[in-house]
Amino acid sequence: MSRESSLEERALVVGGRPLIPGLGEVILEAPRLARELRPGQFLMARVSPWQDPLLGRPLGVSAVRGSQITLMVAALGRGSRALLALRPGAEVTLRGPLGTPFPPPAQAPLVLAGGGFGVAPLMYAWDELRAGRGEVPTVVLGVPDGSWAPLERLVAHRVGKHLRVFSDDGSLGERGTPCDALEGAGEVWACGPPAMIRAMARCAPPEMRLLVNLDQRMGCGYGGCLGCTVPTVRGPVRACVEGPFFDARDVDWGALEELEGRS
Amino acid sequence: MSRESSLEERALVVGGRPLIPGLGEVILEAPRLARELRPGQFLMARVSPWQDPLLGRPLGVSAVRGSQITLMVAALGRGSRALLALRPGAEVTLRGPLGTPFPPPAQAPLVLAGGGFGVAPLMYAWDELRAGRGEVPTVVLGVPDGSWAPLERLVAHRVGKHLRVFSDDGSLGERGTPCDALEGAGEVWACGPPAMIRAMARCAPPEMRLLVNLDQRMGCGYGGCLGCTVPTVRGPVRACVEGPFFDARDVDWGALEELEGRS
Amino acid sequence: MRKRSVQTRVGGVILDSPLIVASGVWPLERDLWPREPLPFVGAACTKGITLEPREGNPGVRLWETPAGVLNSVGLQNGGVRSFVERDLPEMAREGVPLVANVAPLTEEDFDPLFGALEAGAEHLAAVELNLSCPNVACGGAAWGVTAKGVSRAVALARSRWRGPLWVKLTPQAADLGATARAAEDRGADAVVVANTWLGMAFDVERHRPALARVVGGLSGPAIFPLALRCVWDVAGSVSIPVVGCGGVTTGNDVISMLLAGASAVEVGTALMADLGAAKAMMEAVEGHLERFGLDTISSLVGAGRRA
Amino acid sequence: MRKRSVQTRVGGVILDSPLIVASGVWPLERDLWPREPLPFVGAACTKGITLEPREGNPGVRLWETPAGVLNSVGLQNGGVRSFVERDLPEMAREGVPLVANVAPLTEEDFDPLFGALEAGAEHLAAVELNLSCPNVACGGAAWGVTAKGVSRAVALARSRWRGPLWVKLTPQAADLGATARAAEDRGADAVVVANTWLGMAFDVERHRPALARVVGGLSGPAIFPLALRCVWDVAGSVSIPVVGCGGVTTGNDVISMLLAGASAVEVGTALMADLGAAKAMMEAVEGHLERFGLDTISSLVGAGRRA
Ligand SMILES: Cc1cc2nc3c(=O)[nH]c(=O)nc-3n(C[C@H](O)[C@H](O)[C@H](O)COP(=O)(O)OP(=O)(O)OC[C@H]3O[C@@H](n4cnc5c(N)ncnc54)[C@H](O)[C@@H]3O)c2cc1C
Ligand SMILES: Cc1cc2nc3c(=O)[nH]c(=O)nc-3n(C[C@H](O)[C@H](O)[C@H](O)COP(=O)(O)OP(=O)(O)OC[C@H]3O[C@@H](n4cnc5c(N)ncnc54)[C@H](O)[C@@H]3O)c2cc1C
Ligand SMILES: Cc1cc2nc3c(=O)[nH]c(=O)nc-3n(C[C@H](O)[C@H](O)[C@H](O)COP(=O)(O)O)c2cc1C
Ligand SMILES: Cc1cc2nc3c(=O)[nH]c(=O)nc-3n(C[C@H](O)[C@H](O)[C@H](O)COP(=O)(O)O)c2cc1C
Ligand code: FES
Ligand code: FES
Repeated sequence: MSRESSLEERALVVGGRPLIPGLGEVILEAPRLARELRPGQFLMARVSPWQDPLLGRPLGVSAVRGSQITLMVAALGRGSRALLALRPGAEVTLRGPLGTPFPPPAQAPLVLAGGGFGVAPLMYAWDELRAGRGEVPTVVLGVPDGSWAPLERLVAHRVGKHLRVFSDDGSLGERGTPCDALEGAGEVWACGPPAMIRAMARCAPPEMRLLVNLDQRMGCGYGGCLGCTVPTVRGPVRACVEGPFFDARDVDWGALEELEGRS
Repeated sequence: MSRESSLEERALVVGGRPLIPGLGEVILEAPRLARELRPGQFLMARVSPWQDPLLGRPLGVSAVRGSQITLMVAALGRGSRALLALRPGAEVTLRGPLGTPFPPPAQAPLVLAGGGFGVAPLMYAWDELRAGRGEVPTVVLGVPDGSWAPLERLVAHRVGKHLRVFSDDGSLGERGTPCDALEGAGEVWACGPPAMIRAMARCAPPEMRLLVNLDQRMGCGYGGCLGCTVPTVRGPVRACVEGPFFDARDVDWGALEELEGRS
Repeated sequence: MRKRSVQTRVGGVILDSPLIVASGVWPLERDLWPREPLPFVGAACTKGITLEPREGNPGVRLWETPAGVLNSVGLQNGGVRSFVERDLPEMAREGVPLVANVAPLTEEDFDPLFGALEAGAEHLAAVELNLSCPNVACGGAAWGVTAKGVSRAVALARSRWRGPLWVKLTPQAADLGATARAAEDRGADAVVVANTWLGMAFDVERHRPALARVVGGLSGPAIFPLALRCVWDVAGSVSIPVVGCGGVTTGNDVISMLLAGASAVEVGTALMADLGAAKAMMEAVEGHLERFGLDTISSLVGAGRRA
Repeated sequence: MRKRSVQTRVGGVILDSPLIVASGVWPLERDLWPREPLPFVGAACTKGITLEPREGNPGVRLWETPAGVLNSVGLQNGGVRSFVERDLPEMAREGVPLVANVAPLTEEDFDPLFGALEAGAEHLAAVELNLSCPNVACGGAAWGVTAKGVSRAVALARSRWRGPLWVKLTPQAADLGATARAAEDRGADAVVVANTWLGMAFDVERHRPALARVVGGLSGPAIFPLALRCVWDVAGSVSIPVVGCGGVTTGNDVISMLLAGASAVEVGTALMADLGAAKAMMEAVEGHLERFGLDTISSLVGAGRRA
């Protein structure tokens, strides 16, 4: 049982590359995590050996290959920038696997809808779904514009013809957003920025099973600090244990909007 | 005037190597500092881009070659260990030049007496003295035992026949301490750990000019915080501005002993 | 571990290690407990338990600061009954001594809160009375800010709980020594010094305070020097054992707290950040004992106070 | 620099930048001033000046802590006469507005201290009254810990100094809002909130407190969340300008202090650690104004208080 084993692993940076300005991949040698992770779960990376920045940064996993895991990291602040600056040979402490894996798909056909680098954990899910069962889900990638082409190429390289791309201004793929790909889907797993997630929840028909990521600032990642809760119809629930993916029907969207400061 | 120019310089690690366990060299590309530094001065290196460790670490300079400066760093704590772990390409912020350069030697013959890695700033002084005037000072290196041979070889490589080596147990060079080399010297510049410095001050004859390093924890390095004062017969004086080398006759040795917690 | 050299004693409780998991960073569900720290801790405090279930605070609950964390979790918990019936028996199976951190919000809470705890007493090594929680009767100020509030709360708790009673003080007290003495006078078996420090942060992108309640509690290495000074002061003011708490992160921090007079330390944020911290701290403490030729950590307790 | 957009006004003084060099990190000798920060600061506070020369504290004076520094420098200075005659005229040549940080140790100090300062008044933009210094008459407690002490000190200073008077409060006050109001009532032109926080450290190799006086003042990024909360509280308690001080290190810190209600900030430890910090902070502040389409920083002052 993974819960009985250790939660922290020293990992070695073995590769990585920039994708577009402010976004890159980092490849880590982390045998235990590579073995134990399941799609939908995440990890936390502690970037400084000192006391600042203090906390680990929660990150999804975009691929697991043998004993190596790949992260797709956006340069948002100090921690993510430091992670992207690491060169092969550097060590990072990883905590994981954290969170609840994706459940088995229930209502075919399944669509995986990623907004920007939110596509990362969905690619990992796609790999495993394809390997595990016959049905191959469609991947939908939504991006602002053509400057994201390198990400599109990376995803296309992984999922081939199963990819549909939308851009806000039509300069890459079709003009539109991942919402435009909901039609005909029985079930959708969506991962992206809050605005996209809210839009998906708004346009998803009630009978569709829609799983969405609700990213929160995290302290412990293992359910101890109650710092990462999201409002659900059953009250506040931990994103790090019960999430990070939630059934959209369980989310208290009004309270979430307030939490995200857009009220 | 160096005071009118900037005090901080981004430097690039260009090389380095371990000498003995816990001691190594770091070579930095730092054109401005390389130009402005004078023997006896020091610099401060800030190792973390974050807020912890917060302060720069004061360090002597063991060589200046063109636009490059060499540090000799002992792994004492977090900052020094981090500095030794840097690989070529890494950036460090250096503050300097700090402190008062060695005065011109006044009473020949001059002996430079280094205890362990305290020999570092004296090697730099030796280079400049040899280049600048005819008289070549003797370098005295004191170490605990033969495990310090790699340091001895490094110094010998620089100063050749002008080196005398003492070890506490006689397993390297002569048995003894740098004190045993005072005889016949007109002037001595000594740099080493507090115990050695105190011993030198005790055994130096009163007519000898003895300059000693008095290392203190430092905050600013530029004379602002008064955190680094050492007790002198004229009251507390800043190690970072009036020092780091002091005429032994000016030092209030009793008060210093208390400061160093050995009272 | 389980070495005699690192055993300590806090207000009636013998601990196999001076490290105690501080309240608020450990899951109530035992199946979520990370394994790494367990061999190195002497006890674990639960998340703050209130009489009734509470949803906690809305909005962002955590905000990282330099070497610290601001939190505004707000006592989210399922209430004392669910704790005693559902969580506690399961937690007790782990064998780690458990300390129930309890937060009475009114004077009327004490009776039913401790009454319900009584049913789980067999599983509890001690109760830790959290005096940083808002005391509704005092207009929302914490019990712990005045000696009077502390006297009242400790007297109420003492009359209802026979077992070891630790009182967790708040550094927001106008006179911390006085609140510690008040706790001792009313029968506390130990004081925990202290809790988080009031701080705040702005979300500059929104031009608004980051936390919905504006202020939050600052924890983590940043506050260690402040907490150590509080322990130094309180250890000079009371004769019951003192447990140091606030920013303890390294072996040197543990040793410093002991030297200042603490008999044990609580560790919260350091574990959130690094589960390996407990092992690293205890290895450093044992190394220190060895280097100084000391048999037990008890010879360190208060040793830094003697000139 | 010297842009109107970043000008601010503090108690009768117009500053070209909201950054003020805090007392205690800048040399009194102008020839030692590092050049990097100067284009970016609106004023510089001197090291604390006392009536008579003082040698300061013995022993280790600085101790690094996580994201912070403990100091126990103890007001080493050459006395007010040497300051006014020797240092001040030279410092004034730089063109940076100067604020004299003064530390009266007894009631009797005020008269001669301000009398001597009068001679240098032409070079001083303001006087900053340091109320964290030990007040010998109060058994060594700082003036600033009680509203009464603050009233007395500010009244004494006000009666002797006509120019802008800033009062630097201590966070050790039992009720900071009350001390701020006391300063306002007695005629202070601005309050500086606040000074260092009492902390301590052990030298574990010696088993002794690291600082000879046991406690020292904690500064640096570690305390920023605590200082910000103090500014938030005080800005709600007084109507004179507030200067934020404590751990200000980044552009976001400056913006946060302004949002909380500060009209300017003092920066000490951040400059000790990184002379480039002043430039980085002001570039970030200007970038923020631009991004939010704001003309001047005055539109940020207190903006975070409006719901
Ligand atoms: C379950 C989960 C999975 C994630 N997966 C990925 C991923 O695969 N790739 C990736 O690049 N990012 C991912 N994130 C977001 C990532 O955790 C944050 O970008 C990161 O913590 C920012 O750290 P920083 O030090 O760079 O930024 P900071 O300096 O801490 O902050 C910079 C910015 O990041 C925002 N931020 C800080 N913490 C969080 C957080 N926990 N969640 C959201 N925003 C935050 C702040 O609002 C701020 O604007 C994930 C977050 C969660 C919760
Ligand atoms: C003018 C000057 C020149 C120096 N030159 C050199 C040099 O060329 N090479 C070199 O290796 N070291 C030199 N030092 C000492 C060096 O500054 C310290 O070893 C370093 O600051 C320790 O930092 P740290 O982060 O590794 O240790 P920390 O984690 O900060 O502390 C670890 C240990 O170092 C000691 N220490 C911390 N700061 C100082 C300090 N400022 N002075 C002395 N001891 C300290 C502590 O007592 C402790 O035992 C010099 C110091 C001064 C003042
Ligand atoms: C997320 C979080 C939740 C906390 N919840 C509680 C609590 O419920 N009861 C309590 O007494 N202390 C609580 N605390 C305070 C800690 O127990 C501890 O006193 C404080 O964080 C200082 O220690 P540290 O720096 O080691 O974390 C909490 C702290 C954090 C960070
Ligand atoms: C080394 C040092 C010396 C100081 N000396 C004084 C002083 O003489 N007078 C004073 O009012 N404050 C003094 N302070 C306090 C600072 O001015 C400032 O209030 C405090 O350090 C918090 O700000 P910071 O975190 O930006 O440093 C000193 C601080 C340090 C670090
Ligand atoms: S991050 Fe601590 S409970 Fe989720
Ligand atoms: S280190 Fe600041 S005065 Fe010397």
